[in-house]
Amino acid sequence: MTRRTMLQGAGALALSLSVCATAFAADPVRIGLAMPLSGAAATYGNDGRQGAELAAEEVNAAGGILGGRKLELIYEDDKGTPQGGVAAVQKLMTVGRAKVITGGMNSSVVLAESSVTRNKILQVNMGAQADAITDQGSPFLFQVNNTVSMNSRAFNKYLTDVLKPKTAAYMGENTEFNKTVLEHLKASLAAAKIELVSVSTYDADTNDFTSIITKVKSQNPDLLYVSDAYPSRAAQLWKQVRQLGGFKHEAMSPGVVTPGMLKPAEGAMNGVITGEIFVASEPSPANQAFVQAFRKKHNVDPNKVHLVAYEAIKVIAEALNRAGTDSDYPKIAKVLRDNPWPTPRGMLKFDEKGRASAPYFYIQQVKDGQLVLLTQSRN
Amino acid sequence: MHRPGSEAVRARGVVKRYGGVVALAGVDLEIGTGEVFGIIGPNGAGKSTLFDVLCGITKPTEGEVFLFDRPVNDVPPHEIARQGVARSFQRTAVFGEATVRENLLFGRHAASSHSVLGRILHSAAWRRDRDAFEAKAREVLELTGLTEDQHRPANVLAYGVQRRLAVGIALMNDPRLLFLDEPAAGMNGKESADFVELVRAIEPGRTIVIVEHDMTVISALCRRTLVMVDGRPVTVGPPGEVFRHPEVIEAYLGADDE
Amino acid sequence: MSSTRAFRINGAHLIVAWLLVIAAFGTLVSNPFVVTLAGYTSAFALFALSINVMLGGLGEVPLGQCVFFGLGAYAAAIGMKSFGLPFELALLIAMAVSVAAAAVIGALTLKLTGAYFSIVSWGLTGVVLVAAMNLEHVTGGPLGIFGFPTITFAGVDLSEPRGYFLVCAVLLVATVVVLAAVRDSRFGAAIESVRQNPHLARSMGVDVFRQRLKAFMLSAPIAAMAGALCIPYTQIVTPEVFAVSNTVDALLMVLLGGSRLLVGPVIGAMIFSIIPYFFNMDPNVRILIFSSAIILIMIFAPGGLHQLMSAVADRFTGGRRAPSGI
Amino acid sequence: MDLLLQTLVNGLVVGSGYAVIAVGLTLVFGILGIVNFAHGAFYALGAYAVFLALSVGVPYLVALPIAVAVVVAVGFLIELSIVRRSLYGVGNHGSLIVTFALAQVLMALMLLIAGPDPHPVRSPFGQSNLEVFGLMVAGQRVFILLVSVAVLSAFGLWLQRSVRGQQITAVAQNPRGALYSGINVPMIRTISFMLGVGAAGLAGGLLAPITTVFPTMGNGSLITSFIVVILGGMGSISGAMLGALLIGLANALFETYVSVQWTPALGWVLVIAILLFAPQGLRGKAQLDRY
Repeated sequence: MTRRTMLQGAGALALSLSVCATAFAADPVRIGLAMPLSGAAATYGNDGRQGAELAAEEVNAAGGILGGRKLELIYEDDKGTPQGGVAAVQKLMTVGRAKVITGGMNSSVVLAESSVTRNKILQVNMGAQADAITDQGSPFLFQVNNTVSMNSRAFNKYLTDVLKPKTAAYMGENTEFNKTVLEHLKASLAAAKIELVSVSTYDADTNDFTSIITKVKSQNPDLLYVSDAYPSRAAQLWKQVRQLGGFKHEAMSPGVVTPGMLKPAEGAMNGVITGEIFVASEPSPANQAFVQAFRKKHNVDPNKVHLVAYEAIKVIAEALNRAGTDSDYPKIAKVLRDNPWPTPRGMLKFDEKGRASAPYFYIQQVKDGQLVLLTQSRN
Repeated sequence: MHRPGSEAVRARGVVKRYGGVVALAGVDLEIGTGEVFGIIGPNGAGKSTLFDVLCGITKPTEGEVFLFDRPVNDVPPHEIARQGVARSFQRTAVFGEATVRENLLFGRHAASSHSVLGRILHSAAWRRDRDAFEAKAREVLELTGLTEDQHRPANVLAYGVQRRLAVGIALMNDPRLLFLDEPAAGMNGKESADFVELVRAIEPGRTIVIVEHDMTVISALCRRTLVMVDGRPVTVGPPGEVFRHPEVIEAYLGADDE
Repeated sequence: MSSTRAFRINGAHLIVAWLLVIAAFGTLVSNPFVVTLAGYTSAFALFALSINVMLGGLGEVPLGQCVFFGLGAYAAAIGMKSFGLPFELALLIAMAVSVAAAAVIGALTLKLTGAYFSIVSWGLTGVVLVAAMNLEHVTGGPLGIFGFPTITFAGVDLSEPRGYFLVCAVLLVATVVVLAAVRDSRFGAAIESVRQNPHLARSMGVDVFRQRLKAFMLSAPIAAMAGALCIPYTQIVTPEVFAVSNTVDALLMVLLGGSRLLVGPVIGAMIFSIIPYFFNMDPNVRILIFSSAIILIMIFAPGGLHQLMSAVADRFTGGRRAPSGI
Repeated sequence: MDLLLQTLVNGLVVGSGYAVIAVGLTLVFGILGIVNFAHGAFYALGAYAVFLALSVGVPYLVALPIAVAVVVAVGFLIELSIVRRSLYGVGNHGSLIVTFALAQVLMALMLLIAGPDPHPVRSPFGQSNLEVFGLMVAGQRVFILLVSVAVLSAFGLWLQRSVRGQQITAVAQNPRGALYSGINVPMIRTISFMLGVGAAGLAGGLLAPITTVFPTMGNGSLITSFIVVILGGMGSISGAMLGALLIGLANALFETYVSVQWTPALGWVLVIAILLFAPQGLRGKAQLDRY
């Protein structure tokens, strides 16, 4: 081996190393989003996509993560069914070569997906709220949105301590989300010695509530508590409540009232009290930065689904960056649990079950078609 | 003449009403075992209704029908078939989509006894049924002259050939009593002649009842025939005699205007 | 029995050929997503086969077949979760439960035919879906039943893609063999005669109602097995298993493959699952294209692919081929 | 306010909405023998047409007839291109699958054009209520009641009185007989299909202000209309109207006095009972052949 060939060898070696390094550096971090993009829940998937894309653009504009690697979002339609969710996640993990799985708007779909990702890949559940998801305690599973229980405890406290109705009635769609809401409502009302005079659960296809509302009115409760996460049906329900004269106090389960619900309600929801972990009008600089950025892109205020999608992508990016890896999931999970994460809502902390607890809980009331802040409580 | 007391078919005071319409107004009839018996009458005389009642497809409003001295009024049609009574219909005569051979296989169905499991394990019962079917099929194909057509779908066969296949299906279970509903309808001279040959060939040891318009077929095959007019039995007797009966002439040719 | 001798030769060959294909696919294909999807497709092909027992066999459209699919899933899930039974036993119980249910439902609905039978059986899925949502202590309500221990079948771990695919595929082939035998048996001949000409069949001694009921009770356990075999894939059983959309998907598989061919539904299942896997455009556009294709098929080849293939084959062989084929 | 009286009124008003949807299905199913699974999609098409017309400033009372015209035109094109070629004389599963696929195509198109989010449709009667001796009925619902009664009775009369109407009834009873007596059966079938889907479009337009407009809104109404048509008896317009009012009342009473969550199953239990014990339904022809 003459000196010259060795030099050439070394040069070639150095060159290939750097090429490989840049290749490594240039290789985008692929994040897989499994969301409902067709069928009845497509509106949620649509919102999730907008929130996630905004966050990814911001991260990439700031130079990407792990030494300049850009984020790349790949989507799969979970069709709103457990089978669809499992197929979407498996496709993202293998064919899509995603490093992280996120998305998730429906609890039973995320539950099915969590069995596929358990101990295999980091999964950050954006929107689904059923407690059962995080109760399983799978190590790489995190949830950005409040669980149903967290929201209900904070909201029910306001109802029993501030509103103090003598009697109450419940109306809600027959889903697992509402089942937990009803359980918490019954517990809070019983503790405050408030009588729950009637409970009506209706199915997804119901679009005429006049006879249910008529029956509830005949028991003239002080408070009507409605739990329905589906915008068009909820708007229509409140229209019919208005047509039949309304109730003294009216409340809507926390975390579901969105502009997409207020607009079709055409003012029928005025006076309704609800709660939320996020309010577009919240003055803090972090929140306003997010709201302005979103309004610039879509000229409309962001809703809670946009928020949790945006936060999920931002938290994933920063966690991977701080852990310095996109595949050592035990390390990433530890980093996620040990550190608070800056988000438009303030600093998010994940508990040992992977649940993020929102720093603030806002009580709001609908006034001429807009959500107005009543009070704000620290969690 | 037939041996008394051993009738294949006996009808007592059979009446059939559809709502207000009286299709059969009191029919009493005996057909001896081994006899070839004809039923004739102008359109709307109740021949087909009588055919359906006698072979047990429809139940009479009043009266009683006995096949081989056993009452069949409240016996379901498929049960009657299993007692050796076969029928071939005018309209829905064959299984159109299936081949001739498969048509015969369906005919054989009632007699075979193997189970599905038998089929998988080629059990003795299945093999016995299969060989019995092969033998019977060959015999019937020969009889009805359909041997070379056996793999062709039934719906491509000429009308006359389909009628012969219909009789072939009925023969697969060696019926003791065979009902034929207007078998020669729509056949040309040669086809109906062949058909008469076929019936003659299968006649021994069997009772055959034929409802028919074609007088040549009736007189060629039947020793006795019943004439029906407006739902009433008018006369029974050898074909030659019944044609001279005044009411029969009037029914067929219309009243002679004086 | 016409093609008896021929069947024994080419039948045995075909079974061996299918098993070889399965073994090869199971070992050679490495991508776990494709292998698991193939397993789920085999399970769903079983459901399509059960529908074809009614559609190809009796000429009836069993929109309510997903009642047995769901019953199988729930019975197996409850068997495993609340009674701690092994999957094999839970599967058998699920199939037995579905046969009993078929006897009752069949006795009620099989008196009807055509559109009425389809709509009443569709109605049943509506009633059963509402029951599954509301009987929470039994069915776990809207969230359903989840959190199963690791599911194994004859020692094979079903959460592992290769194992899941092999078990589902072998059960599929076994079912095809049984159905082939049924079709050639006395019972199969009776069913075919009832489908083609119930009036004539009755006059030949076939108890038409009983044969329809037996066919219905044969199709139920196959659907129940399909339902139970989907549990290792989804790891959760929700009321949506009773949704009529499951039946419609399986019906599309049958129509794609051709209802007159015994393995038509299996071919249709492969096409139905594999095509979307390659196209990953906007899901709504995919639904648009897929549904339009179905319309075109129903206009130009109502017999599905089978009709197209045999039309092409006829053009080559001059049309002397007997239509029967495994 | 007397609960029972208000429940009955609610039932009747909702029933009238069902009537308009169901009569469309009766026409297509009863007369053409097509199991039309796309009926819900035409209902949604009517609602979307009204929504799109409103969004370009056309007032509701003008948008409604336009919507019906649009749906009738789409019905004409579909009958000509797809239905005529594949569905007449084909076994049941043919019409089942083709119409189901057609429903998916229409819904996917609506979703791609108008997006997945639900849209409100402003009713010309706003949130006004009609207070009639203590009973409350929303303005829009009264409008639905009036329009459905007017349209259905006009249609019933037209069917009996006009030549075209009698031809439709003739084709319904005996297509072959009608053909031999010189009726242009294909043209009558096209008209029947257009009328059937037009009725669905009208129902969509009428109910849109109450249900808001979203891509899969047709599914719920499809199930309801099948229940009503079977209950009322196949092919009978008056039967469909009677069945619709019956279902409206039964649902309202059951929901108020028995249990809300089991109500969706009520419709189907009634249908199964009817088909098993009174197959011709309330007024339809006994078309069933039974074993």
